[in-house]
This record gives sequence, structure tokens and C-alpha cells, in this order.
Amino acid sequence: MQTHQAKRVEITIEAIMQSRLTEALLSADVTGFTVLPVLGGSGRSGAWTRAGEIGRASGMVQVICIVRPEKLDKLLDAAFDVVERHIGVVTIVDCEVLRAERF
Amino acid sequence: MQTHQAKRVEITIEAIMQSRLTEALLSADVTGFTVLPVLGGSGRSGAWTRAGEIGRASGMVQVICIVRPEKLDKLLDAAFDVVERHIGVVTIVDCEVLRAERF
Amino acid sequence: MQTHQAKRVEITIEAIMQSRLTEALLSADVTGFTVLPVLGGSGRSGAWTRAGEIGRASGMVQVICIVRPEKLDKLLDAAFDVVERHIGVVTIVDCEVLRAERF
Amino acid sequence: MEQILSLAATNLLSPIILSFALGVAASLARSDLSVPEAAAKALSIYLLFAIGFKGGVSVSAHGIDVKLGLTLLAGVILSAVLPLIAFALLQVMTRLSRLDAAAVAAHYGSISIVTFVAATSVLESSGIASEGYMVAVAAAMEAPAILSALWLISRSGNGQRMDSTLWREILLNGSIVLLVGAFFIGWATGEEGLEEISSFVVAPFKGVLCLFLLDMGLVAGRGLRERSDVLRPGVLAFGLLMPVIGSLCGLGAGLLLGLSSGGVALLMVLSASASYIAVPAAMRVALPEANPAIYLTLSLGVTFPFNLTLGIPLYVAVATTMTGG
Amino acid sequence: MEQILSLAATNLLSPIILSFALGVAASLARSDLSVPEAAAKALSIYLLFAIGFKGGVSVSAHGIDVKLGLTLLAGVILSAVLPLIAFALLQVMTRLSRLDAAAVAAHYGSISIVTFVAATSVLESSGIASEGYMVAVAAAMEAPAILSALWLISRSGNGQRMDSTLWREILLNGSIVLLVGAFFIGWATGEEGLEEISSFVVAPFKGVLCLFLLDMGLVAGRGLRERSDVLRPGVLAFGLLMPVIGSLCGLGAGLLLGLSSGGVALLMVLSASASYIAVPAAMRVALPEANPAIYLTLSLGVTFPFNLTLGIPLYVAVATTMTGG
Amino acid sequence: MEQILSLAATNLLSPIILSFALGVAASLARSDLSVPEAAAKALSIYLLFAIGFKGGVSVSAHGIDVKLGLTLLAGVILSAVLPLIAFALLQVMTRLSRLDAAAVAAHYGSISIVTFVAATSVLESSGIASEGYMVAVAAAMEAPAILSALWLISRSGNGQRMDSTLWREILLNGSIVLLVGAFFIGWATGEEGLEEISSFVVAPFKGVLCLFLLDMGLVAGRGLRERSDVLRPGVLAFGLLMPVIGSLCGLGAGLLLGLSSGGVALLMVLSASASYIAVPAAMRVALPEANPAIYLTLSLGVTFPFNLTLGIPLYVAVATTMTGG
Ligand SMILES: Nc1ncnc2c1ncn2[C@@H]1O[C@H](COP(=O)(O)O)[C@@H](O)[C@H]1O
Ligand SMILES: Nc1ncnc2c1ncn2[C@@H]1O[C@H](COP(=O)(O)O)[C@@H](O)[C@H]1O
Ligand SMILES: Nc1ncnc2c1ncn2[C@@H]1O[C@H](COP(=O)(O)O)[C@@H](O)[C@H]1O
Ligand code: NA
Ligand code: NA
Ligand code: NA
Repeated sequence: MQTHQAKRVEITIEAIMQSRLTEALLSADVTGFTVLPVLGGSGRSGAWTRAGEIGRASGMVQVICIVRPEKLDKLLDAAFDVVERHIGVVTIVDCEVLRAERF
Repeated sequence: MQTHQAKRVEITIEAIMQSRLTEALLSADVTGFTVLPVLGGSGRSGAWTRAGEIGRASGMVQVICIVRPEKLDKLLDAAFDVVERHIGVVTIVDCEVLRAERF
Repeated sequence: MQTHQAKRVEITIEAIMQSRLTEALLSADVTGFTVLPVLGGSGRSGAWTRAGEIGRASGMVQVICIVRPEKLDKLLDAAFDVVERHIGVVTIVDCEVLRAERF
Repeated sequence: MEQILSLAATNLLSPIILSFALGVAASLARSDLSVPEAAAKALSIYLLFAIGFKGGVSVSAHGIDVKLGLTLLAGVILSAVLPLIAFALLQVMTRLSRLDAAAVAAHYGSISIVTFVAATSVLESSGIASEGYMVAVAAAMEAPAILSALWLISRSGNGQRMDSTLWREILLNGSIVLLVGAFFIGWATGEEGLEEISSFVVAPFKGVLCLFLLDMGLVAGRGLRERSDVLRPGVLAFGLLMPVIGSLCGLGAGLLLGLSSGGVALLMVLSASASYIAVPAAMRVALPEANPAIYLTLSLGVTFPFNLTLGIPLYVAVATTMTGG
Repeated sequence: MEQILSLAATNLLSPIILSFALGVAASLARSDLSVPEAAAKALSIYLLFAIGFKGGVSVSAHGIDVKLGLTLLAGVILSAVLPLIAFALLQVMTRLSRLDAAAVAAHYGSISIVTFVAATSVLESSGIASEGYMVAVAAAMEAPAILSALWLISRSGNGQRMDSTLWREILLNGSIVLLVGAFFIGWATGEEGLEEISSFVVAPFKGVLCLFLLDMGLVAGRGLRERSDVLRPGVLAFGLLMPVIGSLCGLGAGLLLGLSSGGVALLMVLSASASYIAVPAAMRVALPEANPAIYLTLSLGVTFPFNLTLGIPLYVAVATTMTGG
Repeated sequence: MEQILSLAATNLLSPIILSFALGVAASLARSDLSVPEAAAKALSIYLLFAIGFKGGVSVSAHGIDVKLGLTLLAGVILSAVLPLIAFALLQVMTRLSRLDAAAVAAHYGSISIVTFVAATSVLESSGIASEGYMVAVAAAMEAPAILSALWLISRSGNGQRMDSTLWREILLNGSIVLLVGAFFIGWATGEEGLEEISSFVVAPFKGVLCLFLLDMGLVAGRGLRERSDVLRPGVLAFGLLMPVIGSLCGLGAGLLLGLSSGGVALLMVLSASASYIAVPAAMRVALPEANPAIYLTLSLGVTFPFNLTLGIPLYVAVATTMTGG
């Protein structure tokens, strides 16, 4: 089956920042993304779990964007603006996709 | 630690199609997969979130299959049959696995 | 944007083993990880879904660790100790990260 | 007329309708108010169980009516025929493609159980009795419309996938099984069973309905905010006209069957209401190319609120007038 | 005998049992009906809180019985000894490996709190009183069986991991803590506290139990559908025989202790019931090589339905007969 | 004094407080007891809806008080001014950075709706009436404190991001919209509406509150277990002193306004309580560099339990004494 090169960017970020991140993505012409729930985690700012929270302040989500390689830099710039002052992690992986016309 | 080459295929698809996809996978001899919940997303058919849905029609899930490289083509053929007419995204990443006898 | 090489390790494991896994990770100096919920799956020990369970015995989670390449072996040794006798899958992917000072 | 207006006014000022309005308003104002998915599903399980159970108890109290079978049959026929009317109307009133029109038509043949529940609670407040087996009729009306719509499409040469898995999914979908199952439990345990659990299925019912409608309002409002561009004038007009036409078909059938005034009102409500759970799911599988924004916005954003606010009091008033109740 | 049959018939036709049956039937028919995980957990939190609280209130009303300590001790002993009997029986009746047999045995020494809850509701309907502290006995019987099973395995040279973390997890598992905590809250606040919250913990109790058993039925049915191949004749027979043997042990202990007829019945129910939450979790950690399909299917798919439908009325009838109640 | 002690004792032994204590104890003992996120959110939706609705019904019964507007204004002023006092106090009592101090200060100007709910239930048990519109005052006091805190920070030259999105999120956050919406629904439907749904919003209210406080206890206990290192003596002392100071400001305002004794008590409670939902969320966006461990532990782990156990009876006693009620 024919596949195409792409980049898979996964951004783990506070739920409260999600809408700001996706707006930044849209303004960088990244219109496709998928959001996964996160149950808990640990990092420099300590450990947390969804069961230990009241309200939405500290829960996190994972935003996944698959983009053509040439769009990557613009995406990272946009994402960095949002995560810069906040906790969160950004990883980039090389991947292949089916149906490349969608990206 | 000894690791082995494998392919990690992630298929984002409508929840209502999940059982059809996993049946297609089984018929392609792919017996191992993991299903993750999806909170929301955006694509050519617009944006959606789980909080904005009634019923199960438009929610999505992410199905992850780790397979030996030689099984990849058969898997993609099977998956493509199901996603073809539906919305959804398929990515393939090279990975290494522990305990290769399991795949 | 400047990125750095890292390894992305994803461990799918029974929920009941999660705290044992993260403790093993901590003891291997891996202090950063993210836990995703898992809806269901299939493997050598059969298929299961979260909707078909009572209690917490057989649900699974996915633990994601991003580490510098030089820390990988220690991480895998620690993780292997925990998953050895249990069901579960470990994959390793090459990735790039922003803000490498965090890892 | 006066009766209609007063019923409509009482209806509009009930906590139930106002909760729905609150949800719509909150969504339109882009508040982040939301009911967790699991909680919304739990509320719907409660409502289905309670309404089915009470229907069954009522049948056990009044005995089976000879009309039960005929009414079920009438429901199936209504569900199968209404999509044909809807399809024809859509062809005339809108520029939707045949595919989209067929998908929309399927929704209007099928039913909305929450509209039905809201109507029973209006009947109850007004002290109007109805046949307990109407919940079984509601269940019977869910699926036939889907078949009609797929037939419409296959006629025009479009392919679609209707496999046995999909049939099982439609006929044994959770809502139908729960509704019918609870109906039989109520029937089997009767008044005695009701006494055991009435402080669960009767007392808090309306309050639970309020919270459920709050959630429905949030979802409907969100749909209107994000997808209202699909509501071209013709499409919008269809969403308001079709329930009225449906209700008239229900009225005819109900009068022919000689149902009680409450029963006629409920058959009107069922015919007037449009599905937004079972049918959309079936359409995603069988007609994935049809645009969900159209059928969801019409059914949930236009017809549901119309029925809830104006439709139900109208149908009840007409039914009581025509049956001389 | 007549009494048993009539009690069994009433029991079988209660909304509670029929809800369980509906769940099983829906699962076997492969309906997609399901109760969200969060909702099922919320229901179980409600049931544990309510049953613990009411037990505590009853103790506060009747004062502490001198038998409380002895009954707790008896519960612990029963929980520790029943796995030995179960293990011996499994060796004789089935071809399970020692590991699987020990894992199954642990389940039958421990208890099912929902079976207990269902039994209290049968006692209540029949107007049979019982000691309020039986909920504390239920909590005490959860863990000892696990120790016995691990001892059985260690004797046969098999390694297993029993660390202090696991001990804490077992002894402080959420169900035990909530049950015992609510018991003390009920004890401390007494009748006055009950009055404050009785329209929450008493009135809707049976209805909530219906929905919870609907979910249990769905899960049990699913297990039966997918894993019934593990139910070889010998294994199946064990799942039906062991609760009866357990109940007889409970009967003996209850009579020796001089409990009320309700108390004897509940001790029989506890001894007869098998765990499907706490023990499976412990087994996954301590004996990961044991096959969960066997112990889950037996406990949830065979013994639980048996106790719920036939066992409870049988135990209640025997207990009232033997205590002359 | 005696009255305070007796009220405190009754309060401490109510199922509500004991449920909170159970949650804290379970967390500290590292039990895995937990309430699913969706269930906790559903419980809070219920509580907000019920308390708002009942407030509205009470306003519809007693007519609008001329004091409504003034009390709302007083609430806004209190919310805006209390952070300044808190900030000054933190500068004196602790070594927190200006950023952390401002973030903490914002929490103490804003309010905790659960503390308010618990206080209304104490008033009710004691038969003390209060103004129904106090729920509207509660809603009005949520946001102004955030503005004050951001002003404090901007003065010290620190940048922060306060965009229009954040304003909408704060002013239209789900809790405020639901509380105010339910208030208007109650107002519009009045006693009649209350009758329709009172077995939902009134009868089980205290029981639901028990389960909600169980969850709050679990979360608070977990915070204390994991983050108590931030509670240096000065910080801890602030968490106990500030609510008392806040309550005195509320007392002054309430007496000036001439509120009923219940109204004064509730204004004291609102002023004394600290936010742990709306304000933390706003702080994460606007002041991400401030340490959440400090403000969450203080607000949820120190001030909330203090108000729940000792604060409320104290404020009620003082309010009744001072108003001669
Ligand atoms: N090395 C890592 N691997 C995976 N997830 C991480 C890692 N570091 C941080 N995270 C996630 O990012 C969140 C915030 O991290 P931090 O900003 O380091 O406190 C954590 O709670 C984790 O969910
Ligand atoms: N570029 C992308 N990256 C990640 N997820 C995507 C992307 N495009 C689409 N998706 C996911 O697939 C769903 C359907 O996409 P579409 O078929 O383009 O409407 C979206 O709601 C997203 O969850
Ligand atoms: N090849 C695979 N790809 C993805 N997930 C897998 C695979 N094999 C197993 N899993 C996951 O690991 C769980 C246990 O697998 P197993 O130990 O093979 O029974 C399954 O339920 C899946 O969630
Ligand atoms: Na219809
Ligand atoms: Na037992
Ligand atoms: Na305050």
C-alpha cells in the first residue's frame, strides 16, 4: 500500500490550555489534530492523577498532529508560543501515512 | 536489553466502526491491538468533542497495533478496506519491542 | 526550532501494576512520565474492554516515558522487571523533543 | 385555542423546559458548562428504565388491550412510511442531495425517546391517562425508518453497506433493549414491584429529566453554534413543518385505532419526533458519505426544541379535542 | 419446603433479580447496552455507603452485642478455612493446576458484597431482623482467604510476590474502607443521622440496586459469552456445590454463635458468596500466571447468579427454620 | 459560647462532616478509595442546580428584597478587597514570593460554593432563615478577586496574560452559569416548580452532599499527603487566620446591610471561604509561574476543612448573636 512521509507531533499540555493551543494550531494552518485524555503523570512539577483533582485546573490532555514535513516548523513555532510559559512536553516522530491528500 | 524491529500502526476511527476494524484485523491475522479513547479532534469534516455528543455516532477511538514488519502490508490492506469510505487517519511508525515472541 | 534526540517508550500494562511500574521507573531515575487510559484490547490472553469489567483487576493503562537515549537501557531494565511476569507490551520509538533540558 | 395557549404557557414555564433553555443559552454563550459523558449516559439509562418500567406496570394493572398488536403494527407502518413523505418534502423544499435527503428522512421516521418522556410528564401533570404499552410502540418505531431510507437510496443506484452486524446493532441497540426489558420487568412485577422501587423510578423522575434536558440543551446549542450554516431556509422550514405533518399522520392512526386521548397524543409525539441517537449511528455506518451536520442539526437543533416547547402542548390539545377527552 | 419455594418465587419475580436477568440476556444477545464504568462505580459507592451506614445506625440503636467480637472472629476463621475446603474440592472435582485451583479457592473464602446487599433486601422485605454489625463481619471476611490461598501455593514451592504494598492494597481497598467508614458514621450519628439522610440512603436503595444488578448482569453475561469454554463440567459443578458447602459452614458458625435468624442467614450468604473485585485484583499481582478467565467466570458467571436467584431464598429459609425464627 | 460549642459538636457529628473526615482519613492511609471524576462532577452539578433552584424559589416566595442590589454590590466589593488584605497579610506572615502571594490572595477573595452549601444545610437544621438571593451573591463573588490579584501583580511589573478568552472563561464558567441559571429557573417556576421536583432537589440533598464531601475529603487528604511540605508555619497560620478575618469583613457588611441572621452568617461564610476550582484554573492561565501546590493545599487542605468543621458553627453563632436572632 502506498504511504507518504509525515511528522507526528504529540503535545502533552494542561487541559485548560487546550483551546489556546488548538487556536494557535489553526492560525498556523494546522487544521487536523486529535485530543487524547490523560490519566496522570509526573514531571518536574511533581506527580498528579485525575482522581486527585477537583475541577479542571491541573488535568492534562495530549494533542496529536500529523503534518507534512514542510509544515513542521510553523507548527512547532505556534505550539511553542503556547507551551513556553506552561508545563508540557512536545515530541516529534517520523511517520508514514495513508491517504496523504488529507494532510 | 535485547529489542526487535516492529511497526507501530495507529488508526484513528469512528467508535461505531471499531468492531468492524478489529474484525478486519483479526481476519488479517493481527490478533494484538490496544484501543485508546479520544476526547475530540478536528479534520476536514470539522471539529468535535466528546462533551458535545449525544450517543455514540460521532465519537472516535484510536486503535494501536504493533506488528512484525512483514505483517504490515496485510494489516494496512485490511484496515484500508474499513477506513476507506469513513473519516479517519492511519499512521505507521518504526519501533522496537521487547519480548518479540509476542508479536 | 531547535530539537534534540530522545527515546519515547510506551508501556501498556495492567492498571493494578501501574504504581509498581512508576515506582520502578523512579528508582531508575526516570521521573517524567504520562499515563493514558486504555479502553480495551486484545492479545494472547484474549480480548477485553473497560465496559466489560467490574473492579480494577483487568483494566490497562499506557505509560509513556520520554528519556535521553543514554537513559534508555536503565529504564528498560527497570520496566522489564515489572512486566516480566505480567501481560503487557513495551515499544521504543526514536523521537525529537523541544526543551531538552527537561529530560 | 385558549387551552393550547395555556398548556403551552404552563409547559414553557416548567423547570424541565427551562433547564433545556438554560443549556442552549449556556452553549450559545460559549460557557464551559458540560455534563460528563458518563453522567449523561447514566441519566438516560435511568430515564429509559423508569419509563419502560412504569409502562409495564400500567399494562399489568389494566390488562392487555386488544389494541396492543394493532398499535404496534401502526407504529411500524408509520415509521416506515414517514421517511417517504419526508424524502419527497425534502426534494421539493431543499437542494439537499438524494443521499443527504434520504439520511434526513430516516431520522424523521424514527423517534426521540426523550420527547416521548417529556410528553408523558406533561400528560401526567394534566391528569390525562394513556395506554401503558405506548413505550413498546416507541421501541417498535425506532428501526423501520432506517430500512425505508436505505431502500430510497438503493433505488437511486447508490451503493450502501447494510450488513447483518448493522441489523443486530440497530435492533438490539442499548436503548431499545433497556426500554423493552424494563417494560417486561414492570409488567411481570406489577404494582407490587412498583411499590418496592417507586421512590426511585417515580419520585425523582422529573428532576432527573431536568438535568438530562440541561445536557440536551448544551449539546443542541453547541450544534447550532457550530453548524448552523447548514440550516438554509428550506432546510430549516422542513425541520419545523415535518413534525407537524408527522403528528397529523399519528393523529389519523391514533383515531382509527381508537386510542385514549393520551394515547393519541403520544402517537402524535412519536410520529412528530426525530431520532438523534440510533439513526445517526446507523447512517454513519451505512451512508458514511451523508453529511452528519445536516441531520444532527435538524433533528437535535430544530425539531427537538420545537416539539419540546410548542409541539407537545399542541399535540396534546389537538388529541384531547379530537377524542373529545 | 413450601416456604422455600414461595420465597424463591417472590425473589425471582422481584425487579432486582429481573434486572440482573435483563443484563445477562442483553449481553448474551450481544446488545451494546452498557453502563458507563464511572456510573457503575458511583452506584457501588452509593450501595456500600448506604449499607454500611444503615448497619451502623442499627448497632447504635441496639447497642453492641457481646457477640460482635466473636462473630468477627468467626468470619475471619471462615474466610481463612473455606479456601482450604475449596482447594481440596477442586483437586478432586477438576483438573485445574494447583495454581489455578488456589486462585479460585481464594475467591470462595472471600465474599461478594452485592450478594450480601441483595440478601439484606430480601430479609427486609420478609421482615426478618438481623444484627447490624454483619456489615463489619462482611468487611472482615474479605482478606483472610487471600492469605490462605497464598499459603497453599507457597507450600507447593511456587513462588509468588506478596509485598507490603499488596497487603495495604488488600486491607485498605476502597470497598472495605468505605463500608467500614460508613458503618462508623452510622454508628456515631445514629437515628438522628439516619433521619437527615434517609431519603437518600433508604428510599431509593432498591431502585439503585436494580440498576447495579443490571450492570452486573451485563458483565456476567459477557463473561459467559466469551469465556464459557473454561467451564468444564467439573468446574461448573464446583461453582454450584461450593456455595452450598460454604453456606453450611456459615450455618454452623451462626448457630454456635447464637445469632438471630437474619444474622445466621447473612453469615450463610457471606460464606456462600465468592469475591469478584478484591481477590481478582490481588491474584493479578500475586499470582499473575493463574488464569483470570477461570476464577472470574466461576465467581461472577456461576456462583453469583446461583446465590442471587436460588441461594439466598434457600439460605434464608434454612436459617429461619433452624433458628426456629 | 455554649451555643457555639453545642452547634460545633452537632456539626462535627453530622454525617456530612464525618463523610469528609472519612475521605481525608482514607487518603492519608493511602487507601485506593476514589470517586470517579465523572461522578464527582455529576454530584457537583446536582448540588449547584439544587441550591440555585431553591434560592430562586425562596426569592419568588418572599419577593425581591430592596437589599438585593446592595448585597450583590457588597459581595463584589468584598471579593475585590479581601485579596488586598490577604496579600498584605501574606507579605507579613510568610516568605512567599509576590507572585505566589498574589495567587493565594485571589483564592481568598473568591468563594467556595460547597462551604456555602454546607452552611445552608446547617442553617436549615437549626431553623434559621436566610435570604434566597444569597446564592446570587455567591456567584457574584467568584470573579472580582481575580482582577484584584492581577492588579497586584501588574503593579510589581510582572507580566501576565489576561486575554478576553480568559475573561469569558471566568465569568461564564460552568459553576456560575449553572448556579445563576438554576436560580432564575427557581424564581420563574416558584413553589409550583419546587413541588414538581422537590423529591429530587430537596429530599436527597444532604445525602448527596455526604458523598460529595467524601470525595472532597479524598482530594484534600491526598493534597495534604503529597504536598504538605509547602505548609510552612507562617503559611499554615495564614490559612487559619484569613478565614476569620474574612468572616469579620462579611459580618460588618452583613450588619450594615441589615440582613437576616442567616443572611449575615452566609455572607460571613462566603467571605471566609477560599476558591479551589475557578481561581486555580484562572491562575494556571494568567500566572502559570505561581506554584499551584501552595494555593491548592492552603485553600483545599487547610481553609476548607477549617470552615467546614469549626468555622461554620462559629460564624452562625456570631451572626445570630450579633443580629439578636
Ligand atoms: N519525560 C517525560 N515523559 C513523559 N511525560 C512527561 C515527561 N516529563 C513530563 N511529562 C508530562 O508532562 C507533565 C508536566 O511535566 P513537568 O512540566 O515536567 O512538570 C507531567 O505531569 C507528565 O504528564
Ligand atoms: N492531521 C491530523 N492529525 C491528527 N489527527 C487528525 C488529523 N486529521 C484528522 N484527524 C483526526 O481524524 C478525525 C477525522 O478527520 P477528517 O476525516 O479529516 O474529518 C478528526 O476529528 C481528528 O480526530
Ligand atoms: N500486538 C499488539 N499491539 C498492540 N497492543 C497489544 C498487542 N499485543 C498485546 N497488546 C495489548 O496488551 C494487552 C495484553 O496482551 P497479551 O499479554 O498478549 O494478552 C492486550 O489486551 C492489548 O491491550
Ligand atoms: Na418520527
Ligand atoms: Na465466601
Ligand atoms: Na472568600
